[in-house]
Parts: sequence; structure tokens; C-alpha cells
Amino acid sequence: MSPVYFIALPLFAAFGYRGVEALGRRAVAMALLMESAALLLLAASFVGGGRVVENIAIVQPLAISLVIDSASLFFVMLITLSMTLFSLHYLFRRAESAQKHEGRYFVFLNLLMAGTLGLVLSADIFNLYVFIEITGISAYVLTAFQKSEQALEGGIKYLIIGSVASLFVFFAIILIYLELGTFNLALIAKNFSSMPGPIIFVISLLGFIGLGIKAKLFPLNFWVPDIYEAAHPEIASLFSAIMASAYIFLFFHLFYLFGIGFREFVMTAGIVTMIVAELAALRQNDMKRIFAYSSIGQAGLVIAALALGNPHATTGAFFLLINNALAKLLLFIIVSVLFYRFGSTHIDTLKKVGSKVTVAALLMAFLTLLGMPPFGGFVGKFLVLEGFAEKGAYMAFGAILVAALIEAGYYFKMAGMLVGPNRSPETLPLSIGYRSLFLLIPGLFLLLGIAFFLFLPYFGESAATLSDAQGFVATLLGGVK
Amino acid sequence: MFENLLTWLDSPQTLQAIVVTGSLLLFGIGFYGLLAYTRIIKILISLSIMESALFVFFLGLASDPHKTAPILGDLFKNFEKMNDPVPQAAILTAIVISLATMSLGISFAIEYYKRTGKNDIAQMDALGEKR
Amino acid sequence: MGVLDIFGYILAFMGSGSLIISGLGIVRMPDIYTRIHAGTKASTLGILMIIASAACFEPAWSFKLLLLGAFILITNPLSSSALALASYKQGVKHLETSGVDELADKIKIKADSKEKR
Amino acid sequence: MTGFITLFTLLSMSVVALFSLRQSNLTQSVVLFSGVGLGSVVLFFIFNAPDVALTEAVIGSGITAVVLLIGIRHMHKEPEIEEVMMENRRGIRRIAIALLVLLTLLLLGKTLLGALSVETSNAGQALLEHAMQAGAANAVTSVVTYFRGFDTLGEVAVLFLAATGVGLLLTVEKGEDAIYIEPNFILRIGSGFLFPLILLFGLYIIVHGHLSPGGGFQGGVVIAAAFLLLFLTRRRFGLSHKIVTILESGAGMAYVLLGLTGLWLMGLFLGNFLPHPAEKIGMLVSGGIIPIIYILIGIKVGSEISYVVEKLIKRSHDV
Repeated sequence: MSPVYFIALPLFAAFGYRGVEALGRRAVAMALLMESAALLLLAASFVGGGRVVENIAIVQPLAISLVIDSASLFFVMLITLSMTLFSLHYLFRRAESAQKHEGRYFVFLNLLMAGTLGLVLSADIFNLYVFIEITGISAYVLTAFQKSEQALEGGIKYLIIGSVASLFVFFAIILIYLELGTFNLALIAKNFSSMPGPIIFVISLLGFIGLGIKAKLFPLNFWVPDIYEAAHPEIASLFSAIMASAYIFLFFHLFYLFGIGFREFVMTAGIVTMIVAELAALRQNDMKRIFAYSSIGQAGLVIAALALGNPHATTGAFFLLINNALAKLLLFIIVSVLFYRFGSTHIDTLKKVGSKVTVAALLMAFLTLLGMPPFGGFVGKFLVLEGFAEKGAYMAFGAILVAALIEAGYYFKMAGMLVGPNRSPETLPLSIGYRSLFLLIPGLFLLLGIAFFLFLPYFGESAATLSDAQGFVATLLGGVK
Repeated sequence: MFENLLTWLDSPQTLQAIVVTGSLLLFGIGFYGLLAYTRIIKILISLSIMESALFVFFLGLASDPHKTAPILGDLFKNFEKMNDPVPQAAILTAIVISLATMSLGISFAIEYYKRTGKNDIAQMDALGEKR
Repeated sequence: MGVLDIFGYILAFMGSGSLIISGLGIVRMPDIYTRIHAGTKASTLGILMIIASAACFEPAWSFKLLLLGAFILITNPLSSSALALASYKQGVKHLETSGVDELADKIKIKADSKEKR
Repeated sequence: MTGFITLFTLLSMSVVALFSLRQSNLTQSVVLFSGVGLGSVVLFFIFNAPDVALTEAVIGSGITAVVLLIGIRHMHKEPEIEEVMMENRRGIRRIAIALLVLLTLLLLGKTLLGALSVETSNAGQALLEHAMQAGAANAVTSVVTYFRGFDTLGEVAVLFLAATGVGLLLTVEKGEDAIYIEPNFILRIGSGFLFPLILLFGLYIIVHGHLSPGGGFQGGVVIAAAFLLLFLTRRRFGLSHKIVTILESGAGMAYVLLGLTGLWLMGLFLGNFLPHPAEKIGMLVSGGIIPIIYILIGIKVGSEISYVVEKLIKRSHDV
């Protein structure tokens, strides 16, 4: 089975959305569920298969090609798994919370998935630009989907910032083509360093700004909390789980491939992102903004770990990626359920949460994000700290611990509200589906935490393939000179 | 005197300098517009000006005036003396994408105006931290 | 240099001449309505002449050029009349020196007749 | 001669762009902005890129200016005095921004001028040879639809997203909230005659996309311009949403299926499985799936942009 289906299937479904919409809301949710589950199985069929290159239309080296290696496969599975869990939530969501435009909602969800999968799979730099636009435009519209004043303002701001970011990326792509005359990633990687010095600096700077805005790096992520607040909580769950990871992969895929130098700068940017975001999260009293800042903080930690270049830290970063994506997905889904039930995402609504399952799910999510032992978060943080210790970056080591303390601050504040004395629990009728979903996702954390030795070899291999550029270039160019 | 000015202007070195300085100037004007003006339509126009500047920059440097357009006609049978079609295909795609972003931006602005009567970024205050 | 070619050069020369005149007219005329006169009439004539000269140089293309000429003969005056009416409705005043405004009375008459009905 | 024309056009484009930004009346600033677009059309023509010149003329400065003007007509609020004052009062801040931008430009220009290699590295040569045997007469079209067909599929998805987004955003609860259009009798009669001509011109561009400059995108937008003429002159004219949806979804799904048949038959997604002999390159039926792809794109873009223009003008209600 060829990896083209990852993009062809969602596109085909999106183009035919009127047919699916005519069958009603549950059919739309069911179609999304079957589609993402099918892609998850397709991804599973590639596990352990080494690097698969799929040329499109013509043969290398002129062709655009999709590449599945264990690094991109990890992200493909992360994206399709999060999409499957999201469509479960979308299926269980009660009818009265349905918006009017179900069919169009189906289109934007499909193309968000197709865009992020394209970002992870494509090995052609202009093709990446097109996929950045697809992901971008579906994200702008999803942010403004509710058409309220907040949502529209968020949509407009996101469109402008996203357009500026893709403009800088386009400028970098132009300079690359003018210098090397090709869009093929492997050819660019092979003679990237043969370009004159100042041009390399300009390309890396433009690329860093463009992708830095999208990957929410410290100086350029001022826009993120507003967008998360503007969007509906369930959309924010997709943004933090799917889009954040895809752009982090893209940033580091190109970072290692082109052998870009300023590694220390990216690491410090990641650490500073983490500290600033965690501090800002303390001050918030709207759940969406708290989780937005904490997702920026986690992204900062993962970026710092990946930029370190130590195998332990990178494997730990992969653990953290899957763990944080699922945790954020669960948190934002719970916030959207509370939003439907109580109509507000203020922190005090936590006091009204009645159902034990939701409380348990929230507590487990807090614990895994903090990195407590039985959960996957602990394994991830432990490996990352081990990596930093090996590299002797004690400053960063301390910063991670401080960030964990700050994180503990606001998570315990919220946990206090959940189980604290002055609560007035109201009924939160949850369908069986939701109860099973709110147990399934924490179960995955537990699985990651307890059976980590099962995943260690795969994540270790993914971490190795992410940073090995020569292997990528060799397989892609095959016999070509 | 006028004769050698024209030939000097046509030499590849000066042509490249003209294209780079001219398109960067246009890019700068768009960038200035983006930062200085806060009305949504002005910002969309500045974004589009920056994009046209990039297209002119890319095509100006990627095309060779002595070669012809990459279209086979009855007069042109071989491809040696033809320009590179790949940048043209890329810019064609980018122009259509800029149309998509522009029409989406405009409908955002219309809907926002119909709902709040504002069309200026500086007046937007629905988001952000509230005590 | 066949007769057709000479004829073509003359037509091309006259066509570009009238285009220059229309450009000059747009610059010289005081207000919008007189400028539209200059912009439309002279440029339509100029373009038609250039098309005719192209037909002289390449007789094979003459049918397509005929279609092109008909198309321009319709669109150019049409667009300038739409332009003039839109600017009139938006209240762009014309200078005294450039003629009498008959449209105002006609609109008044139409408005009165509407009240009567 | 090209050097002189390029210099002159670029300078005039910059001046027009600056004036377009400094206008406080939005309509004038949009009209000047489409002037900048026309300037880049001249430049693309000089750089021997007729396809890009046609696209920029039709899409870059044509339909984009129309979309902007319709948008401004919806927001007919003339800028209040204090708004214009506020915008002008920020003079000092604006000069600071201008200086900052000028500084970055000088830096960027100096590095680029110094380092950019003069001779244009021509990697498209390999693709041109490929086009010679396998593609169509218009090498740019064979690159857009066949060699880099995946980009175009993505681009069609981007346009589809924008059209669905506009449809979602510009829906009113019931009825419609159209902009006021001056009834113009002469235009009404003229457009009756012109509509079939422009429609024919659009179809011509689509069908001959692989022979002469043009193609699905440019032809589709010309068709949308023809429908725009009808929207402007006939208040009650409306597209039937059923037909638009069938055309749009049908063409999109057919495009993906065409790609998948390439995968199933040849093992290459979007591969050219139809016969495309080299000797028939100049003929109408040549280039295998290239003309078929551009016709599908033409149908899709034509129906989509007409729908977008109708929604922008009318903000009518549809689910």
C-alpha cells in the first residue's frame, strides 16, 4: 500500500463532503472515524519497514516524493491516532451541540489532517510550502468556525500571522532554488553547505523566522494564546495535538537535514519558551489560555531536547511528544464537554464537575504532564533529563526542574478545585462512549509509562533516523549521481 | 551616449542588480505597509504587494532574456534555448494560493465588520487576558 | 515589401498615433466626464487600427483578429459608460465649462412620474 | 532594452504601491493596488513567462481587485474623522518603521547582491527534455499538471478550502444581504451579448491550456468573470447551488480518482497512463492526461470562483 493514500483519501473525502453531509451528522462523524482509523492501520502496516520512498508522477530526481521512515512514521501514527480519538469525541458529542455546517466542518478537519500528514511525509520543499498553506488555511477557518466576535478576531489575526510566516518560508525557498536549482530535499541537503556563506545565513534566518512562528518558538509565539482562546476547545485540542507536533517535526527534519549551525540558540530559545510560558500560565484564569500556555511550554521543552542532539534526550522528546499530544487532546476535549454543559471555560467551572470519571481523567492527565512515575510523562522527562545531564548542560537541567515546579503550581491549583472542599458538583451526564473515551486515553498514558520498554526501541530508532541526514539523502537519491 | 547606456542596462550583471534592488524595494514597501497600517484591507493589500515583489524577484533572477518562453511552437522545436519552466509553475501555484488567502481574508473582514462594525486591527479587543 | 506590408505599417503608425492622442487627452481634460471621452473614443480607434495592421501582416490570423476587434468595439464603450454612470451616481460634479447636465432633469422627471403613479 | 523597461516598470510599481498604501479612501487604494499587479504582468511578459503573465493579469490583479472592491462595498462606512486622524497621528511611529524596514532592506540587498550567482542555474533543462518526449507543447503546463502534479492537487485543495471557507463565513440566517449595485441599462444589454463571448474565451483558455499559455486556473477565473458580469447587472440572477456543488465535487473527486488510476495502472500516483506520443505534441489531443487534468481543474475553479463571487456579492443563505 503506498503512502499516497495518507493524502489522497482525506482529499477525496473532503471533495465529496456534500454526499456525506446529506446522510446527517452521525454519518459525518462515523465517516471521519472510519477514515482516520483506516489511515492509522495503514500507518501500522509500515512499522519496521525501513525507509519507503514513493515517487509521484515521474521518476527521481525530478519527481516529488513522499518518504516514510521511522521518524516520520512516528508522527503519522501520532496524527492519525489523535484524529481517531477526536472523531470518537465528535461522534459521542450530543446532537444539540451540533453546529449548522457539519459538512464543511468535515472538510476542514479532513484537510487539516491531509495537510499535517503532507508536512510530515513530503520530501520536496515547494510541496512542503503548499502543505503549509493547506494546514494554515484549514486552521484559520477552524479557528473562526463559530463566527462569534472572539472567533472571527482570532481567525483574522491567525490568517495575517500565518501569511507572513509562509511568506518568509517562500522567500527562503526562492533563494534555495536560485542557488541550487532544485526543490528536491535530498539534492538540497547534499549541497546545502556548498552555497556561499551569506546566502546560507539569509536562508536559515528566513526559514527560522517562518517555521519558528509556526512551531511556536519563543520570540515568535506571541500569537498562540489568543488563537487558542478564540477557537472552540475541541479545535484547540487538534491544534495542540496534531499541528504543534507536525511543525516541530518539520522544523527539526529540515534543521538536521541542512545541518544548520546555530543549535545552541535553538536550545536556549526552547528553554526560554518553556520558562516564560509556564510563568504566564500561572496568571491565567481561563482554562483554554492555561492549556495554551502549557502546550507552548511543553513544545519548548521538546524543542530544547531535540536541539540538544543527545540520543537519550531525543528519545525522551519522542516519548514527551506522544504523551503531551494525547494529554492535551484529553484536556481540551474535557474542556469542550464542560463548555457545552456549563457554557464557560473559566477555571471555576472545575468546581462544578460532578462525574468521577472526568475527575479521574483530569487528574491522570495532570500527573502525566507533570511527569509523575507510573505515566509516560515520567519516562519522557527522565530520559530528557538524563540526556541533559550527559551533555553537562546543567543550566538547562535546572530550568526543566524549575519549569516542572511552576507547572505543578497551576496543576495543583486546578486539582484543588476538582477535589477541594467548597465544591457544588452538578450532574454531568456522560454517555457510555465518553466514559470509555475518558478511560481509554489515560490508559494510553499508563501503557506508555509501564510498558515503556516495548516502545523504547521504536522511539530510539525514530530518534536516530530523525537526525541521520546522510541516510535520508542516500536512500532518496538511490543510484542517482 | 544613449546607445551604450541601453547596452549597459542589458548586461546580465546590471539586470540582476535592477531586479534585486527593485523587487526588494517593493518588498520593503509592502513590509512597511504591513507594520504601519492597521486596517484589515490595507494589511491584505500590503501582504499581496510583498508577494508580487517575491514573484518578480524569483522570475527576474531565474529567467534569461536571451532565451524564449518554454512553449513549443512551429518556430521553436528544441528546448535548449528555452527558459526554465519550473519557477513559472511554482509562481503560478503561489499566485492562486494568494488569491485563496485574499478571498478568505476579505470574507473574514466582512463578517467581522457585519458583527462588530470595526475593520481595524487596533480596535480589536475581544481576546487577551481579562481580570 | 508587398503592398499589404506598407498598408500594415501605415495603419500601425496611425493607430499608435491615435493612442498617443488619447493618452494626451486624458492628461489634458479638466474633469472626469471629458476625460472618459478622450480615453474611450481615441483608444478604441487606435486599437482597431493596430488590429487591422496586424491582419495585414498576418492574413492567416484575420478571423481571430476580427473577433477581437468586435469584442473591443463592444467592451470599451460599455465599460466607460458604466464608469461615467457610476461616478455620476456617486455625485462627482462636472465643471461648468464642460457642458449641460441633462441627466439631472431626466431623473427629476422620472422621479415625479413615479410619485404620480 | 529589457533592462530599461524592467527598471522603469519596477520604479513605477514601487511609486504606485506607496501611493496605494497612503490613500485613506480604500477604493482608491485597491484600484492603485491592481495597478501594481498590472506592472508585474508587464515584467513577467518581459521575463518570457507568458503563462505567469496571464495568471497574474487574470488572478493576481483581476479577480483579487474585484474581491477587494466587493469587500469594501460591504463595509461602506467611510472612515470617521478620528479614525483617519488616528491613522495619521501615528506619523512618528510610521517614520521609525520606515527607517527600520529600509535598514533591513539595505542589509538584505547587500548580502544578496554580493552572493547571488549571476548565471541562472538551469535545472529545468532535465524537465524540458522530459517534456520533449512525454509532456505537452506548453512545457509549463506539463510541469504544472504532470511533473509536479502533486503541487497542483494541493493547490486545488487550497482553492477548495478558501471557497468552502467563504461559503461558511458569508452565510446569513435567511434571505440575503446583497451590496447595492447601480442599475445600468446599457451594461445590462451589453452584458447579455458579452456573456457568451467571455464564457467561450474562458473555455478556449482551458481547453488549449497544454498548447498555448493558459490553463484550468486562468480559464476558470475568466468564466467566473463572465458570471460576475451577470451578477452585476441582473439583481435576481443566482447560481443554482446544486449544479455548482455537483460540478465542484465531481471535478475534484474525478481529479483524485485520475491520480489513483495512475497509481493502480502505472504504480505512480498522477502518472500519465494515457498514450502521449512525442510526435503528436502540437495537436489538440496530445499529452495524455494533461489536457484532461486541466479541463477538470477548469470546471472546478470556474464553478468555485463564481460561487465565491456570488457569496461575496449576495451573502445569501445556504446550509
